[in-house]
Amino acid sequence: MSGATHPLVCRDLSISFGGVKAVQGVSLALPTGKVLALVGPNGAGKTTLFNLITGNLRADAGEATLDDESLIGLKPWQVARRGVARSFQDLRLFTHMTVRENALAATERGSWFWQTGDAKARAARVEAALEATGLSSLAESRAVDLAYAERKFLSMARILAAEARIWLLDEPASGLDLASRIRFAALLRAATARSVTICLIEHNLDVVAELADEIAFLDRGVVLAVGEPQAILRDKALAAIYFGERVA
Amino acid sequence: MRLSRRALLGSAIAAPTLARAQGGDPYVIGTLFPLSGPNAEYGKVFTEGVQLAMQHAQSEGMLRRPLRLQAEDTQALPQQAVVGMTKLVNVDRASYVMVGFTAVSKAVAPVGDRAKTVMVNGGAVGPDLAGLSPYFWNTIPLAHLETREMLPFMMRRNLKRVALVYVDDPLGDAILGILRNDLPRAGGQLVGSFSVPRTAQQFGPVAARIRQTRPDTVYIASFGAQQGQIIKGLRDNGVTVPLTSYSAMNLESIRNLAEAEGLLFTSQQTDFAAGDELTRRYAADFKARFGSDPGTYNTNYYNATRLFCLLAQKLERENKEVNGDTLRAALLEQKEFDLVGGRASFDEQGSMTAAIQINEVRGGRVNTVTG
Amino acid sequence: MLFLQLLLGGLQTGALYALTACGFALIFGATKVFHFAHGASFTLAGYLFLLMWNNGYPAWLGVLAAILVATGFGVAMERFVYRPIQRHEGGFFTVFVAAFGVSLVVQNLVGMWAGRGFVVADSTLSRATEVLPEVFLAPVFWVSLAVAAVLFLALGLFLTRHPAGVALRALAQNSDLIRAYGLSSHRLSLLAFALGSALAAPAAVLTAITTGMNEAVGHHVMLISMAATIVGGVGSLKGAALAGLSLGVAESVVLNFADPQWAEAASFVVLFGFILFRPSGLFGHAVAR
Amino acid sequence: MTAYLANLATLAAIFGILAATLNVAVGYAGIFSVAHAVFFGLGAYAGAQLALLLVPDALLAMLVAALVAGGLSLCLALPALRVRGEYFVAASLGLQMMATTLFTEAKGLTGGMGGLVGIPRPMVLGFEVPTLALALAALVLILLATWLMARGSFGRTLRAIRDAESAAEALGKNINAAKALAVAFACAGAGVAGALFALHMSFVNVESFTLDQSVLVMAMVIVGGTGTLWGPLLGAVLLLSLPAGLSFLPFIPPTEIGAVQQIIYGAAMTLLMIFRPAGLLGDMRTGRKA
Repeated sequence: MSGATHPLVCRDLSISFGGVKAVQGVSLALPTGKVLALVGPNGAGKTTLFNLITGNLRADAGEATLDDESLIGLKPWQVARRGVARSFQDLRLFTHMTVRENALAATERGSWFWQTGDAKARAARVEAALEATGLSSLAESRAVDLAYAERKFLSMARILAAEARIWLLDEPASGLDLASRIRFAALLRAATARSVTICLIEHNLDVVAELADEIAFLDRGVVLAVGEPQAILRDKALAAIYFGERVA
Repeated sequence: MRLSRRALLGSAIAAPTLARAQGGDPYVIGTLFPLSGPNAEYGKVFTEGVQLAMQHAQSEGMLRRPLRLQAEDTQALPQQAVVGMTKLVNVDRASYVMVGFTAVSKAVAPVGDRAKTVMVNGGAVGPDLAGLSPYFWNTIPLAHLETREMLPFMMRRNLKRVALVYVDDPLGDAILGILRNDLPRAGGQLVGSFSVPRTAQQFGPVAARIRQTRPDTVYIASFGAQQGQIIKGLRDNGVTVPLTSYSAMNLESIRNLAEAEGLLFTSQQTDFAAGDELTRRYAADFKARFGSDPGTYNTNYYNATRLFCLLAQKLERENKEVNGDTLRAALLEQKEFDLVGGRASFDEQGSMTAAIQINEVRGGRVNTVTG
Repeated sequence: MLFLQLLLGGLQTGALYALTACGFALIFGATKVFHFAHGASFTLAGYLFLLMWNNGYPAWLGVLAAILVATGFGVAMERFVYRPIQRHEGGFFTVFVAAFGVSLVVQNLVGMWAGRGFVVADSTLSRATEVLPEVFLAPVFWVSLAVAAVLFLALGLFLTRHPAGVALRALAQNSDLIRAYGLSSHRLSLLAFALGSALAAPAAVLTAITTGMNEAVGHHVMLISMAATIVGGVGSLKGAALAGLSLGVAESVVLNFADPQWAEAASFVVLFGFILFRPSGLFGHAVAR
Repeated sequence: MTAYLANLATLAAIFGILAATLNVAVGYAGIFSVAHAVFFGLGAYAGAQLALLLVPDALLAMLVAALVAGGLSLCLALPALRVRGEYFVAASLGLQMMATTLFTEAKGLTGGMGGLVGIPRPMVLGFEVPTLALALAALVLILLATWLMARGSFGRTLRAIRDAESAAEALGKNINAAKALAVAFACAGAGVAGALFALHMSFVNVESFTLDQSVLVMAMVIVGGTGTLWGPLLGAVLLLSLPAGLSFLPFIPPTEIGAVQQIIYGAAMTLLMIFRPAGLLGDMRTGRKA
């Protein structure tokens, strides 16, 4: 489970907050060019797992590697520069900047007064990202003035413009209407076709069934099962946990 | 400009008709005092002296041209002072500017020097104020001279062990130097020195440190609202020995402070009761106009203003223009003037020397002590 | 003995700091308004007390008037300054500048009306006597400690027993929650301002008796209250009170080791150190990123 | 009159630089510092000492002042990287109070309360030049730099950090570096203003570098409008000329002038904030941060 077939691998990742084991011994591997869905009830540790990978939290134990290189101890921006992009459940857009500036900011990584590299190529990437997310006509609107679905797509446009190989998406499709969901699915398909590796957290099982190539089921910080979507979704025991009918 | 000047004249000093009767553009007397902020009490005191001197000059008809007071607020801060000074020099064309406070004086001195405008200090007493510019004069003996005069008195009263509470500015430094060097020679001893920030409010802890040094007297070298707080802080916290200080204590808020009873401080000599005609009239009119006995600062700025009137009168008689150079020449020519408190003499730098007296606060009044 | 004297003196100052700091922390915790004009409440209360005292009114009436004016000022600030600004979605520093402007106005009005310079209520309460060899204590020491203790006890009871007090504490922790329960956060804000400002009044009265007032005194009070709120941990009244007490003690005890010119800086070194190394304060939750 | 206006204009330009550079920290990077006067002071002392001890060359003085202030800006950057919001305000306040004490006590470098006197008039390449020209030139350059920065990628990075720090970091932006750089730029600019101030006034002491001065500069930025190019400059001109203009009012008795001016000044600030909370030039829609 490593190297060429699985660029991002977690091994025995654990963290606890004040005695509560939020994530314990999680091992997962993201297959190249596939969509892995993280499923589980609230508080299962899905977002915490993202935070461990991206360096927002420091694992108590275990490892996360990208192309066999450890990510542990790296700062979030260092992880990002290695090609891992993420979205947030609450989006965290650059609210007072325009749509174009939001995407443009995603292409600029230098912290110095100016950027190195090809400015034209960056601008082209921004236009392509806006085109793909259907935001071209809104390019000069401020993020704060967008409608809900448009904001979600702007969050995706930033990730597109960032040109990452690994996408970690936190509930990217929640609250989208059917038409938007179809556009969203197309966006992911196009990405996986370019060998982008995706991991998404999703509550809507229809969306999961439609998009995921593989499902990992988390509960109380533990991976209970990993496998084909149909197998996991049909598992009665897992369904009981998911819908809150816990067995002691 | 002309219109507003007329309006100003009317409100500040005299009726416009009087102004016209005396004829010509007024001489503008500028003041750069703190009129707001923690040192504003001084601004009020300084201005009263100026106002009374102008009133006397007008009623005596000393000058052919009328006088106008132009007050600028400095908050005792250098930057505001420079703004005010450039306004006085360039907009109001002030003939004579009165300043107070060390930092203000130092900041405006270059401006006045360039414009050849006479600046007179009657309030700040740092030793670094002598010789700032040929146009910078002092009508107050600089404080280190006051402290030196205090030493023999302390020895006579058997106040030999002295503790010093001071604000760490050039004045405080100079007083510290004198107590360190001259006090042992006079037969005393500096048993402790405590520098306090200008903004300090709590003096209980300092009092505890002072008690440890077992002094015979505590010398206070601060100014403004803080002085009262120091006195109260020391008295409340078990410091019972006599307190000594310099002329900055001559404020109403100190006189009225119960804890200040018995405070000893130096100031330049003025005998309001037994003095000459000028001094007696001053004391009487001051009481009539402002409802209280005049203090040192009132007098210093009265004298500073009076000095201008005397110099300008002399120049008018000689049919000379009144400007910085002629004023300076007139000052150096005469050197001795009849001012409130007696005859005052000025040295080459324009600093006034006067006899020092020692005062004591008793029952809300300042009394001169002898011996 | 010097140390003991400094410690006791520091406790007296610290008790007053604790009261104003706690008022500031209460307002900040419940409304998230950084009430920079808190010092102005203090100034107004102190001067009104002085005015009444010097005109021969009984002390209790002066204290009552001081509490009323502080409370009234706090409520007026909430109602006429902070709320309109927040309605316009003004940011943190908009509030800051507005409050700064009000402080300037109050300071100068007080200066015009009450005279500029040092004023103090003359009373024997502040006169210290030697209680132990080399240790001087004034009756006001016991008064300060008692007043602080009684007020903190009362405040504690109010915040834990009275429904409005409980709601205030809840508001400090989660303002959305309160709105969800349909409680009026506006009325709670007013309550927080009234209570917080009232807490400054006893401290102002005691200061007027001991160290005295000048019209710029609010500045210092404000700085100390803010420092104590941060050091104590935002949202924790206990923390603010304890930190206020500690700042008072630190300011005094530092004289055992250093010269007085460093006393004020010492408080701010403590503040700076806390922010760098323990930004959550004594009792706060983690705020570092 | 012209000399008076020139003096005011010079001060306005100097404070314009202060406000414009503080705006880089406040308006773009969201770093609310009330310690700007510390770096103003560092620059002033550095420039003054250079002019007193070596040469009164204005360009060199400004350069040294910028280096000293920018270098020591780490004192401010350190807490800025650790904490945010009110916490940082308190930290900068602590820094300001400590610096005031240090400026008073380090008499060898600063002259303490007595200050440094007799700072020579500024020269450029051996010719004496008016400080107004120097200050205006510096102001134009700094405004130009701010403008270029604001519309370039660095400004975008800062605004991104201000709006959503964690998202900016997740997109690969080294937030600490960007913030430190913004702080260094702002403080170096304050240093330049300080050097100009020292050369203009010929006298500096600690009383020009206190918390009140920091608050005044902050008020200039807020009143003019944070995050705008011209706002801070407008704020500086307004807040400097308001008290100066009030001193022309003829009807105030001399001893009350100060108080009345301060009351008008304070009330104007409060009313402005109530009715234009985003500042005079600020976008009313962008009041509160998300």
